This record gives sequence, structure tokens and C-alpha cells, in this order.
Amino acid sequence: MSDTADRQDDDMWETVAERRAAEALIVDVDGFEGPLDLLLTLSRTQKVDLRKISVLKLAEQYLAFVEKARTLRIELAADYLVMAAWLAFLKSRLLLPPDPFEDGPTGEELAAHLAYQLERLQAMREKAAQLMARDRLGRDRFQRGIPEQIDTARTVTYTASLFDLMQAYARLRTRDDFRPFVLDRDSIYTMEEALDRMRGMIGYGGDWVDIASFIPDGWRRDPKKRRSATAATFAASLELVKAGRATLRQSDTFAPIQLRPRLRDEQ
Amino acid sequence: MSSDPAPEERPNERSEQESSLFQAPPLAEQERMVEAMLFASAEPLSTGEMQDRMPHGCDAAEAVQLLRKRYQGRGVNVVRVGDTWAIRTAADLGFLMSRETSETRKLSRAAIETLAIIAYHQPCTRAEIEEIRGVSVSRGTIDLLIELEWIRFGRRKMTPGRPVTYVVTPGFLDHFGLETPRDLPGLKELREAGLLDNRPPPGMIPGPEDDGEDDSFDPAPDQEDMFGP
Amino acid sequence: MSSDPAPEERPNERSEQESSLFQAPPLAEQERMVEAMLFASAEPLSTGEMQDRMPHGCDAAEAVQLLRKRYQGRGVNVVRVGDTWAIRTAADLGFLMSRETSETRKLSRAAIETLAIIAYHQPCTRAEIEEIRGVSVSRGTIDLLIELEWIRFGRRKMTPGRPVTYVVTPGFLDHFGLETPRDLPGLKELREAGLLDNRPPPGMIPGPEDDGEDDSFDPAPDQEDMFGP
Repeated sequence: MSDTADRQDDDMWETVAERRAAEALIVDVDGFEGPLDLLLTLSRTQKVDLRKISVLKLAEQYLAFVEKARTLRIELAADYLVMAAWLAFLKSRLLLPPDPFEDGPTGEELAAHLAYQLERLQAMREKAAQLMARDRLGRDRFQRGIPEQIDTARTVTYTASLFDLMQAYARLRTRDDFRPFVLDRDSIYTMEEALDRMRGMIGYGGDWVDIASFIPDGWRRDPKKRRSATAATFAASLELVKAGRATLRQSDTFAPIQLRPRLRDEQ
Repeated sequence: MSSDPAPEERPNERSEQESSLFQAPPLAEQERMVEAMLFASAEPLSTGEMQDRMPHGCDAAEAVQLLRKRYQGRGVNVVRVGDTWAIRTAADLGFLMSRETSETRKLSRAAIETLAIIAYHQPCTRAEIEEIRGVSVSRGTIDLLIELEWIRFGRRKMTPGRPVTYVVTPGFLDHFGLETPRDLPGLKELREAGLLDNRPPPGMIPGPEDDGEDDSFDPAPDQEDMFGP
Repeated sequence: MSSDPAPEERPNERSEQESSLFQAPPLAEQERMVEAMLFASAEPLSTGEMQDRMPHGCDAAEAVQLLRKRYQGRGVNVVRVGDTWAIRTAADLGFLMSRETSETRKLSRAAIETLAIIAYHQPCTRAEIEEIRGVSVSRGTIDLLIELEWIRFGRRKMTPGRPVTYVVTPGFLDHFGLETPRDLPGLKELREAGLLDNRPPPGMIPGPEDDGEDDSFDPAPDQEDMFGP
């Protein structure tokens, strides 16, 4: 700590008024926007061009500030303490002769960068103030008070080509063609149809009946139809037997197949 | 100038204003003031209102007259609105106040299908369209096609309820580059064009007119009627 | 003609427009049109937007220059805002408009400084703002500036983490009466003093991507573009 800094500190605490002012500075630490802001404020006490600032002196001022804040038990945000540690390191670098074997930036380089940061922050503050002092819209310059409505006439042009039209029609027709596939059943008598018919006819009990008699009238002449109906009726007969509703018999090979409904108590 | 709420913000203007307290600004300057006020105001201003805002000794009415003359024949004019004044777009330039945006949109699937059905089956009722499409046809779809002038109402059908029919218009033919609706390609051509690439079962190839509809569904006679030579 | 969907809607204008297809209106008339459009709009307009609304063959850019000259020294002026144009009242007449002033929100020091840093360093990342101010930037500060439409997101920087950048908007230029970002006060001096460099702290070896100077996101062309000599 140099003598000048000590004396300055002593001076700072000389009068009650000054002391209050200094306390206010410290207590108002929240008013500073971070260590850089505080450093910039402190640098003003040097009253020199920021480019000619004594970074060493500034570091001492900052460290003294932090020290005072501690004695007053003021909570300092971590970044203030980080800055303090860094400035203490910088101070040692600046005070000690450079170690030729040590790598890294010299104290002067570090100090120059800090001075640069302060100068840059100061410049931005000035520019911000200049910007805000310009003739601003809505304060000094005004836009049209009654802007006219620009109505947007939106014209939508619908396009469709002949190809689109044909494709749409083809899609519809193709969909028709591919409805759930159903076979051409003109001459097909299904087992389900035969079953329905036979269930309705056989009832319970009764005599032996040729299953051919269950074939519906329209299905006897056309050979194609007769074949289909015969097969379906036979298959349906087997189903009825399987369900326990009928008994089948055939006296001889190729003899008529006879069906007799089963009695209820036979089940 | 107690009407100035923030004199400390613009000290120079303040002093200028004060120095002009006993000497009104030149008329040209007053005209500038009126111009700025009329431009920025959210509503028309009376000369009284303007004069209240202007430095002492100004004559807003005179300045307005000057300004009005200056804007004669310009793109905007100083116009009188009752007892007040405003700047308005010159009447002949009103067309600039509308922005035309044109947007090209593809016709919706519902619309193009409906149009296709009408084209192939005209005159065609809504029920028939719905039967072929398998879904109901919205009012908006029909309206859009009518608005586009691609379809119009045809004669009513002589069936119960006498439903309206739709037919395509000459505008439709024009748009799609057809001379008559008969130029619409049939299913055979559609298939050859690869549009019906799924092969339907044999014996199930209905042509456009071959779907078991009644006679009135046959486009040919009516088309003759509508677009005939 | 078949491509015109609704020629019958505005037959007069249409034919006017067509008749002028090969003959643009006289320049004085074009000036009137630009005048009407700029007066009517509260927001700046690009010459492109104006030309789109003008008859075929017009040169909005030339007409704007004429109009600008005409309004020099008047109560309202034609001002350039980036790539757009607007009419604004002359700054010296602001005192007349006290009634139009709306209560402007008092900006925090952090917001004002952040805005200045973005304006002078754009495109600028949050880390760069924090580096310059020496404190972290709160989310709210950035949000407020975006809400005021003074800054917006720029391109991401091609550095690790691909941080977003911020740039100022045309609204910023309009508000602060700047024609282009190049007109920021003292920009040249700051650059010459090296205060706009991205100077890394000593001991940090700037890698190729350290300060966004890589090819795919070279800020230099942008700045050249915006602030160029």
C-alpha cells in the first residue's frame, strides 16, 4: 500500500460529512452495476484521461473500498470479491519485477486491458446518453396522427388444371371400382344362405328328408347353379350335424343323402 | 408557455420561444407549425386549438390558408372538416390506399371433385354429387364454384322435390381449354393417361355415362342444348 | 385475360392501368402518389412497396428523391429509415406536439446501455454485452428492447454454442432519427480508437472461432454493409 493511498484513505474519513458520503457510496453498492462500474466511478477521482489512468492506483482504491465494505459488514456480491482477488493479483504483478521464466501476460498487459475495458464501457455510456438525447420519435418528431387505413384487397386466384379435374374424376371412379371386393355371385349359393334356409325348414324332429329337397326352386335347372346349391346345402347339412341339430345318412354310395332333424331330448 | 411540459429537456427551444413572445414568428414559420400539427394530430384541429399551441402572436387561420394553397394539387390536401382542418389524401389517389395482394391457391379436393362430377354428369343435382363422392357437399364448395363462374344453376329436375341442377359454364370450358364438355376425356383416356392405373375387375369399367343413372343424367343432350353450335 | 380472375371488379382502374402499361405517369404525378402514400402511412414504406401500388412503369425511388427535396425545411420532412421512407415532423417543432406525446416508459440504465452496445457492436451476443458492461444482462432487459421493437435476433454466431446475436431494427433507426446504422454518432471515432474491436483479454489465445470471425459467420461483411465507409 503506498503512502499516498493511505493518506487519501485517512483523508476520506476525516470529517463526519465525508465519512457519511463514503458510507453512502459503500452502502449503495447495489447502485453500482458490478465491479467494472465501480472501478469506472473510482477512476473518476483520478481526473485524467482513461487512457492515462493509473491502474495500480485504481486497484488500490478498489481494494480499499472492498476492505471498508468488509469492516462495515456489508455483504458484497461474489463478483466484487472475484474482482478484488484479481486486482490484488494484478497489483502484485505490477509491483514485482517481471519473472522472465513465467508464461502468460505481463502486469502491464493486464493493466492495459483493464484500462481498455473501462474506456470501452465509458464510451458506450456516452453513446447511450447521446442516443437518448437525439430527436426521438414520439417526443420530438412525430408520425402521422391519422394514418389512413390501407385496405388489402386480396384476390385469390384458384387454379385447377384439366389434369387436376381428370385426376379427381378418375379418383372417384376408381374408388367406385374398388369398393370392398365382392365376387360376381350370380350363380353362387353360399353355405350361409343354405344354412339360413335349412334352419327355417327343419324345425325339431321329423322324418328323413333328401337334402336335395332343400335346394331352392331357382337353383335346380341351371347346372352351374345346381352344383353350387348342392354343394352349399351339403356343407350346410354337415354344419347342422356338427351343431347337433340333425343326423345324416346315406344308404349307398351316390345314393341320396338324407337328413333328419334331431329331437330336442336327443341332445 | 406553461403548456410546454418539459421545458428543461430542450432549453434552447425554450429560450427561442421566449424571445418570440413579443414578436410572432414569420408567417412561413407559422405555416410550418400548422403543417406539423395537422400532420401529427390524431384528429382534425380547429385554428383555435392550433393557435393555443403556437407562440404568442401567431395567426393560425392565416397560416392554414397558406398551407391549404400550398397543398393544392398535391398528393394530399388540407381540407376543412366542419370547423376543423385536416390533411387528407387527394381524392384521385384513393386507389393507392388499397394494397392488392393476389394469391394463387389450389382448388380444394372437395371442390375439384365436385367440379369434376358436375362436368362429367351435368346437369347434376347436389344429391347426385353426394352419391358419387360418398360424402355430403358443403354449401361453401358449391358457392365457391359458382363464384369462380365455373358452374351455374341448370334447369330443375323433374323428379320429386324438383331439385336444382348444376351445369358447367362457358367460363369453365375456357379455363380448362375445352370446346365442349364432351371434350372431357372418358375413362378410357383417363386410363391410358395412367390416371386409372388400378385395373378394376373385368366387366366393371363404367364409362362416364355408363353408371346406370337415368336418362336425365346423360350429359349429351343437355350439353348440346347449352353450348351447342 | 383468362388469367385475370376478376377483371370486372374494377373495370376503370384496370383499363387505366392497362392504358398506362406502356406510358408511365409523369414524374410530377408519381411524386404526388408517393406523397399520398407516405402521408397516409404511420410506418415507413420501402420504394418497392410503393411501386407495387403505383401504376406500371413508375419509379418510386426517383419520386421519393423529388419529394424529399420538396419537403426540405418544411414542417414535415421526408426521412430515410434504413431501406424505407417516412414523413416525420421536423424536430424543432416538437414543442407544438406536447399533446401527442404519450407517456414513454423510463428506460433503465441497463436497458439504455445494452441498446447502445448492440447498436454499436451489432451483431452482438449476450456474452459480448456482458463482457462490455461487466455484469450479467437480465432477461427482462433484452425482452424490453425486443418488445419496443428496437432490437431483434440476428443470425447465430458460428462459435461454440452457436449463440444468438442481436441487431437493431428499422424501428430503432426511426425512433432515433437515424438514416442507417452508419449514422450512429461517433461510430467512426470509436472504431478508429479500437473501442469496437472484440479484444480478448491478454493471455487468451484467440482461436479461429474465438470471436466469430470464421467464414460462415463473418461479422465484417455485415458491418461493412451496414456501417461501411
